[in-house]
Amino acid sequence: MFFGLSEEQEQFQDYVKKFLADNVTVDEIRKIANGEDEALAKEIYSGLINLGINALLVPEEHGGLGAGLLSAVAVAQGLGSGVGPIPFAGAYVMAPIAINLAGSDEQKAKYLPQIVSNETKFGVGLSEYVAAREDAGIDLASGKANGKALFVIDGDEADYFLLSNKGGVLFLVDPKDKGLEITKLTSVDKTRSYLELNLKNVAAEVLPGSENNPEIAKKVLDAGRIIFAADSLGASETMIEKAVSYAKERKQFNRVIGSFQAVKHMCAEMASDLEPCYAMLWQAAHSFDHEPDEARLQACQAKSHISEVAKMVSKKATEVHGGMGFTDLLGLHYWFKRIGLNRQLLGGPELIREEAAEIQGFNQ
Amino acid sequence: MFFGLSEEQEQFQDYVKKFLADNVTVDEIRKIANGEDEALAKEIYSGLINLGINALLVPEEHGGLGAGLLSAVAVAQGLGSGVGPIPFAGAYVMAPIAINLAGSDEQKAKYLPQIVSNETKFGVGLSEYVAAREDAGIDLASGKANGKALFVIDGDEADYFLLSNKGGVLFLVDPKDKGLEITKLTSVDKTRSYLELNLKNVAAEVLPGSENNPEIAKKVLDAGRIIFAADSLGASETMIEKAVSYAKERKQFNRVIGSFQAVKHMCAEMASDLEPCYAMLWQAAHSFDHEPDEARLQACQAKSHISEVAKMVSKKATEVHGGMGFTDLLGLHYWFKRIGLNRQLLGGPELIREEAAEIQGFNQ
Amino acid sequence: MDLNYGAEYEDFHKEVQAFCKEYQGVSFKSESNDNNMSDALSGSSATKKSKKEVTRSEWQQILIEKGYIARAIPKEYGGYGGETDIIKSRIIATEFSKAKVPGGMGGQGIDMLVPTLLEWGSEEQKQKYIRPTLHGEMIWCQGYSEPNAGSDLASLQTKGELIDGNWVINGQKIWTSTAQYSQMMFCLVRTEPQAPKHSGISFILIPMDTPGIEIRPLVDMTLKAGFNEVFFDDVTVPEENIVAKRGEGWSVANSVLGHERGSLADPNATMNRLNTLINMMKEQTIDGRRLIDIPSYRDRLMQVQGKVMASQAHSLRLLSSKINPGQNVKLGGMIQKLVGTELRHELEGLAIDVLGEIGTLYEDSPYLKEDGSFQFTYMYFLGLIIGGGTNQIQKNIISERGLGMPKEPKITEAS
Amino acid sequence: MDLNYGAEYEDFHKEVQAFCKEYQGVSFKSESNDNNMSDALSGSSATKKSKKEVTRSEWQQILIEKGYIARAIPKEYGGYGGETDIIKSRIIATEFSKAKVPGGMGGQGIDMLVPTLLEWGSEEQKQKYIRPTLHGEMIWCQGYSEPNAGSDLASLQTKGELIDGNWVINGQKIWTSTAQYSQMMFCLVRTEPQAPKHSGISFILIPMDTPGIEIRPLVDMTLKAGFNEVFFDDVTVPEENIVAKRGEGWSVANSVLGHERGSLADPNATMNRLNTLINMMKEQTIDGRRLIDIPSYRDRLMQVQGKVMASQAHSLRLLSSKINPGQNVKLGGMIQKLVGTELRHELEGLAIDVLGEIGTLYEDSPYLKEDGSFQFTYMYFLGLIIGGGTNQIQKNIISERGLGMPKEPKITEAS
Repeated sequence: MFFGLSEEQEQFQDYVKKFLADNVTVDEIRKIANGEDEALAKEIYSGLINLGINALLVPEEHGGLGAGLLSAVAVAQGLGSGVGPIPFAGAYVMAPIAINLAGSDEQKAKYLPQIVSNETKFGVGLSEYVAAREDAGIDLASGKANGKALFVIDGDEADYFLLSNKGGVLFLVDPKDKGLEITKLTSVDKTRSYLELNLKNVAAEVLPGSENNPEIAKKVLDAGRIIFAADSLGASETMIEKAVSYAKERKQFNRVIGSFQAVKHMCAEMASDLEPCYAMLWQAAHSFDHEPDEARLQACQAKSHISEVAKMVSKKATEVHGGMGFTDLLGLHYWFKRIGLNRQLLGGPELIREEAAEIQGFNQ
Repeated sequence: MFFGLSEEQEQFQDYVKKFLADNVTVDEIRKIANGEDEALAKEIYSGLINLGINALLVPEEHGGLGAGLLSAVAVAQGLGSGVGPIPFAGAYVMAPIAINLAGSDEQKAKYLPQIVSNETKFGVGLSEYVAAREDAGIDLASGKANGKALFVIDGDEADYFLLSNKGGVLFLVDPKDKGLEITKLTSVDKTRSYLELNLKNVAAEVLPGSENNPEIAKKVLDAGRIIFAADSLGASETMIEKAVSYAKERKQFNRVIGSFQAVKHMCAEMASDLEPCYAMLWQAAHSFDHEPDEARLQACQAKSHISEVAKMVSKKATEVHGGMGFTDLLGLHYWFKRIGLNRQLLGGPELIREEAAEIQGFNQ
Repeated sequence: MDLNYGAEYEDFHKEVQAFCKEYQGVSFKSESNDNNMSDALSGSSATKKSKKEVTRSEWQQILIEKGYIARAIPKEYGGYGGETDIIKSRIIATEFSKAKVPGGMGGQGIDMLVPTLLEWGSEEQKQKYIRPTLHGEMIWCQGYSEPNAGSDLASLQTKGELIDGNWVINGQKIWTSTAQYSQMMFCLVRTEPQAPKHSGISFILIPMDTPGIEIRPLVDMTLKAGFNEVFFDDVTVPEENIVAKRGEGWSVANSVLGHERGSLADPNATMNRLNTLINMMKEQTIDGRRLIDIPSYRDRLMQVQGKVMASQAHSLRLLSSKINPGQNVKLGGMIQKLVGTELRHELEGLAIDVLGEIGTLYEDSPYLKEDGSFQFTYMYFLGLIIGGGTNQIQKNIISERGLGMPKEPKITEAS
Repeated sequence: MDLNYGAEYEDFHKEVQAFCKEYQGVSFKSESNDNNMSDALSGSSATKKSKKEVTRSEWQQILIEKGYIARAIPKEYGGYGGETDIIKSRIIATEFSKAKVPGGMGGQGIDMLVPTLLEWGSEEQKQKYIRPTLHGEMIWCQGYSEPNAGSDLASLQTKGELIDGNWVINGQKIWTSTAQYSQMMFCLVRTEPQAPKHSGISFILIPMDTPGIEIRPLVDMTLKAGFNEVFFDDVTVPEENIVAKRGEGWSVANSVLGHERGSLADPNATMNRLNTLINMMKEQTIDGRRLIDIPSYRDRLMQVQGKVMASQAHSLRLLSSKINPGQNVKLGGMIQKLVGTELRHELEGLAIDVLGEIGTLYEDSPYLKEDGSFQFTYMYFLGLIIGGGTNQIQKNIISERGLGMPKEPKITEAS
C-alpha cells in the first residue's frame, strides 16, 4: 500500500519544477504575459515538451508514455507551481483522453502519434457543455457545426479544436475552415490562451465513440477539472512558500514579520487547509485511472474544494507580502491570477458542487 | 437627525441590564435553567415586569406606554445581554402587536389592558407559518383549530396561545380547552420556555383583521425576528466583553493572554463584525415603526446577518476563554446557547435569506 | 431615532435639488479619461455623454461658490467661508449621487493637505497653497510610505538635512499615486536622526519639478491603478517648506490619516456596486437561466447584501455621532477600514464568481462586463486591505485602542 | 499509488472478516451505558440489541488473544506479543467498523499510559501495571492540566515533595475525565521547584483511593461530557511510583501527547457523521420539502463533504507515510488536530442549522434526532478545539515546527 505520487511521478514533477525555476523567472513570465518575447515563449514551450509532457497520456501502442492521469496531475502541480505559460490541460490531457476513449481506430492511429511528436496541437472548448454563457453553444447536424464556443483553452496555434455539443458529442474542427472565426479573449491570467470560436457550417469530424455515450464527455471533463485543481494546488503551494520565506526576511518594527503571531497564524491556516488537498487530488486522479465509479464525485469535489482553498491562499499569501504582494515587482499576482482563472474554468465551485450533489442523486 | 437609541430607550435598557446584573448572576441563571428555584424565577420575572416591559407596545389608549418596536429592541438587547430568563418576544411584542393590528375593538379593549396589568400572558406559536417541521401545522375551520404547533415560545403558564394557520390567519386558543394538549420541549437554552401544542377541535378566537390580510402575520413575524436579532446582539455584546476582560486577566506563558496577537485579533474580529449590527438592527426597528415599505427586508436581513455574526462571536468568545469557556463554572454557555436558539427561532439564516430574496422579487 | 434632517435643512435641500436639476448631465470638456476604473472604485456608473460642458476647473469654481465643496474653508484662502455642516455635506452627496451630477475634485491635495495646512500651516503657507489647491491648479501627491517602511511607517528613512537654509533630501518613496501629474508633494522626511523614531520626522512640501526627483511608475497587480516610486537625489527645497516644527511631522501626518482610512471604503459606493451586481445577475444567464435564479449564487448575494445594509446603517450612525456630541461611537469609527475593504473585496469576488469564465475577462476583452471593473476592483481592494495600515495593523489598533487590550510586550532581541 | 494492502495481508483480512461475521451483533452484559454520546463522538451508530452477550473484559480478552488489540505489547505484560503492523490495524478498524463489531476498550490507561510505561517504565512498573490495564481491570485517569496551566501546561504547580521515601502531593488538577471510575492516575507534578519550568516536573502514578484525594465533577457546557476536578491534600504515595527520573516528567508526557492530539478527530468518524447527516437530510422535511432539496442547505452540505473527503484521503496518505519510511508527511501530521476538530464542529453545526428549531432540542426532548447528538457534539468539539492544545497553540506549532517560522521573541516584562 502506497498513497502518494510514485518516485517516477515525483521525479517528473521535479523536472518540470526545475525547468521552470531555471528558465521561467518572474521576468520571463512577465515578458510572456505581455506578449513581449515570442521567441522566449516558444523556447519554454519546447523545453517543456522535451520533457515529454505531451506524450504522457497517449497509450504506448501509439508511441506515448501510456501514463495515467495521476502522472498528468504530478506535472500539472509542477506547472501551476511555476505558472508554466504553456498549454496542458486541453492539449495534452483532455484531447488525448477524448481521442483515445472515443476516436475510431483510424483517428487514434492518426492523431495520437501526432500528439506525441507534437506535430498536432489541440485547443479544447467544453465550456458550453458545462454551462453556456452569453447564449453560446454549438449545434451539430449532418457533419456541420454551427454556433459559438467561448473560453476555448490551449488554442493558440492549434491545429484542431476539440469541441462538444450540448449532448456531449465530441468532434474536431480545423482552424483553417473558412466558416471558423477565431477571436482572442483576454483574461486576468495571461500565461495561457483563451479564445472565442464562431462557427458557420464548419466541417466537424465526430469522435464516434462519443455519439451515443455521454459518459465520454463527462470523463474528459473530469480529467480537465482534476488538472485545473492540480494547477491551483501547485500555484497555492508556491504562494505559501513565497509568503513564508518573505515573512522570514521582511522586517518591520525591528522584527521579521514572520515572528508576529498574526502572520504566523495566517501561514499556518494556509498550510493547514492546503495540506489535505494533495491527498484529495491524488485520490481523484487515482480513481479516474482505476476506480471509475468514484471518479466523477471525487473530480467535482477536488475541483470545487481546492478552488476554494486556493482562493483563500491567494488572498492571504498576498496579504503576508504586504504592499510588495500588490506590486508587479515580485510578480506574485501571476499565481493569484492563475488560481483565479482555474477557479472558473470548466465550472466554478457552486456549479460543480451542484453537479456533485446530482451525481449522488441528492437533487431529485 | 439622530440615529440611535434615544436617551429614554438607553435608560430603559440600562434598567434592564442593571436589574439583571444585580439579580441574575450566573448562579441564578443556572438555578432557573435547572428548574431548581421557581420562587426565584418568579421574583425575577416580576422584577422585570415592574420595569414595565410588558406595557411597552400597548397603545396609550389601552393603558400601555405606546412605544415603538425600537424601544422593545432596546429592552431585548438588555435581556439578551443578561440572558434574561423571562418571556418577551412572544408575550410582550408579537402578541400585543398582533392584537393591536388585527384585533377587533372588543378584543383590543379586553386583552391589551390585561397585558399591561400582566393579568394575561400570551404564548406565541408561528413556527409553522414560517416553515413547518415534522408535518406540523394547524387547520382552521368553522372556528375550530386542529393540528399541531411546535416550538411555541413564552408559553409557560400562558393564559392564551396566539397561533396562525398556514395562510396567516391569527387566532387565540385557551390552554384550558379540553382539546388542547401541551408538551414541554427541551432546547439547549433552558432560560426560555419551548412547547408543543396538539389541538383537537379547539375553539379558536380569530383576530378578524388578519383574516383577509396576510400582511398582518408577516408584520408580527418581522417584529419577532427583529427582537430575536436584538437578543442575540445583546448576548454577543456580553460575550465579547467577557472575552476581552478574561483576556486581560488570565495569564499564560507569563503574559496576560490578551497581549497575544492571536487573542487580540480574535477580539478585534468579533468587535468589528458586531459593531455595524447595532445600526442595522435599530434601522430595522425604526423602519418597522415608521417606514413599513422597507421593514420586511430589513427585518429579514437583520435576523439572518446578526444570527451569523452572533454564531461567530459565540464560538470565538468561548475560544478566548479557553477551557474555562467550556465549563459551566463561568456559565458562558448560557449566552452561547441563547444565541444558538435565537438563530433558529422564526427561521434560520438560509430560510430567511431566501425570504429576503423573495421580498425583492429575485426568485421568480 | 430621527432620520429627518430637520426643517432648517429643507430650504437647503431644495436648493441642492434645483442645482442638480440644472446641471444634470453636465460633462467635462476635453479631458482624457484613461482611468475609467475610478468610477468602479467610487461605485458610480460611467458618465454618459451630455449637453452641458464645462471644464473641471470651471466646475470646481461653481461648486465652491455655492458652498458645495470647500464649505468650511475661509474665503481668504479661496474657500466658501461657511461652517462645517455634516448634514449639508450629506444632502449634497446624496442629491449629487441621485442625479449623477459629478462632485468636486478630490485627491490628496484637497482631501489631506488642505486640512493639514489649516491646522498646522503658517499663514504664508495657507495663503500660498490652499487657493490653487482648491481650484485644481495645484495637484499634490503624498510621500509617506517607503519600501522598508510599510506597516511600520514611522521607521521611514528618507533623509532631510538642513544645509544653508535649504532642506536637502535623499531617499525613496513608494505608493505615490498621481506623482506624474502633481505640482507638489507633501512628504515625511527624517530630519532628526538622533531622535526616537516617531519624533525625528518632519513634514516638508516639495515642488515636483525640483531637480533630483525621479518618478518611476510602479506597476501593480491590477496593471492599471497608477502608483509610482519617487526617488530623491539631493533634492533641495527652501527651509520654509517645512510644515510645523522639526520633528513634528508624525503628529502632522496623523492628524489627517484617520480621515483617509475611513474613506477607503465608502458604504454608499459599496451599495452602488451591490446594485450593479444585482442588475447584472438579473440580466446575465447560464444555460438560459438568470444568474439570480441560481440559489447558491442568490444566497451568497443575500449574505453580502446583509453586510452592505449593516455597513450603510452603520455609516448613518457614525454621521449621527458627529452631529450629536453625546453619542459615542469610537469603536464604530475604528472598524471602518477593516470591515469596508474586506466587504468590498468579497462583493467584487462574488461578482466574478457568478460571471464564471466571463468574470475572468480583463482589459479590452470582448464580453467584458462593466468594463472589467469587477476584476480590477477585486484586486484593488485587496491592495486596500493591505494599504493604509494593513488589516492586521487595523486589528491591533481596534483591540488596543478600541477594546483596551494590552500592546505586544516589548521584545529583548530582534530575531 | 497503490491502495491495495498487498497479497500478504489477504489471509489476515479474511481471518478478520470471519471473526467479524462470528461476532456480528455481539453486545455487552450488564453494563450501564449512561453516556450514549460516546457513539456520536466516535461516529458509530448506536448499538442494537443482539444475541451474543459477553462482558467487557471477556471481550477484551478475546481481542487480545486474536492480536486485534495490544498487538505489539509483549506477552509477559499481557499483550499479544506480535509486531506493530499498521496495515493490520487498519484492516481491523475497517472491518470492525463495517460489521459494527465493538472494538477493544480505550481510555487513557490503554492509549497513553501503556505506551508510556513501555518506553519509560521500570521493569517492575511494566510487570505491575500493564496487564491489568490492558484487561480493563485497572482504569486510569490523566492528571495534567490545572486551572492555571492550560495552554501553558508546563507552568503546572501541583507540588510533590519527597519526604521519608514518599511523594507527598498537594495541588489541583482539572479536565480529568473518568476520575470517578479510575483506580489510578498518571500525574504531572512539580518536584523540582528550583529548576526551569520544563525540567522541574515528574511523572507520578497515584492510586485514586489514596487518602487526601477529592474528586469533584466539573460540569461543562454539554452538561454531560463528564470531566472532573481532582484535589490533592497531602496525598502520599511511595517513592517508586515515579516513572523515569525526577524532572523528566515533561519528556515522558510529551512522548505520547502527539498521539492523543491526532486521535481527537478521526476522519472515519467524521465521514460516518456526514453520512448520518445526509440520511437525515433525505428524511426530514420543511413544509413537506426534503432538507436535501433546499439548495442552500445542499450547497453547504457539499462544501462540508469536500472537506471530509479531503480529510479522509489525507488520513490514507498519513497511513501510507507510516508504512513507507521514505514518505515525509511531517506537516500533514501536525495539522490533524486543528483541521479535524474545526471540520467536525462545522459539520455538527450544519446539522443543527438544517434541522432548524428541531436542531436546538436537547436532553430528553420529544422530536430529538439522533439522541440530540448534533448539539452535544457541536459543543463537545468546540471543547476539543480548545482542549489538547488550543487551536491557537496548534497554529503556533504548525508555523514554527512545520513551516520553520520564528518563535515569538522573548519578552522583557510580563504585562
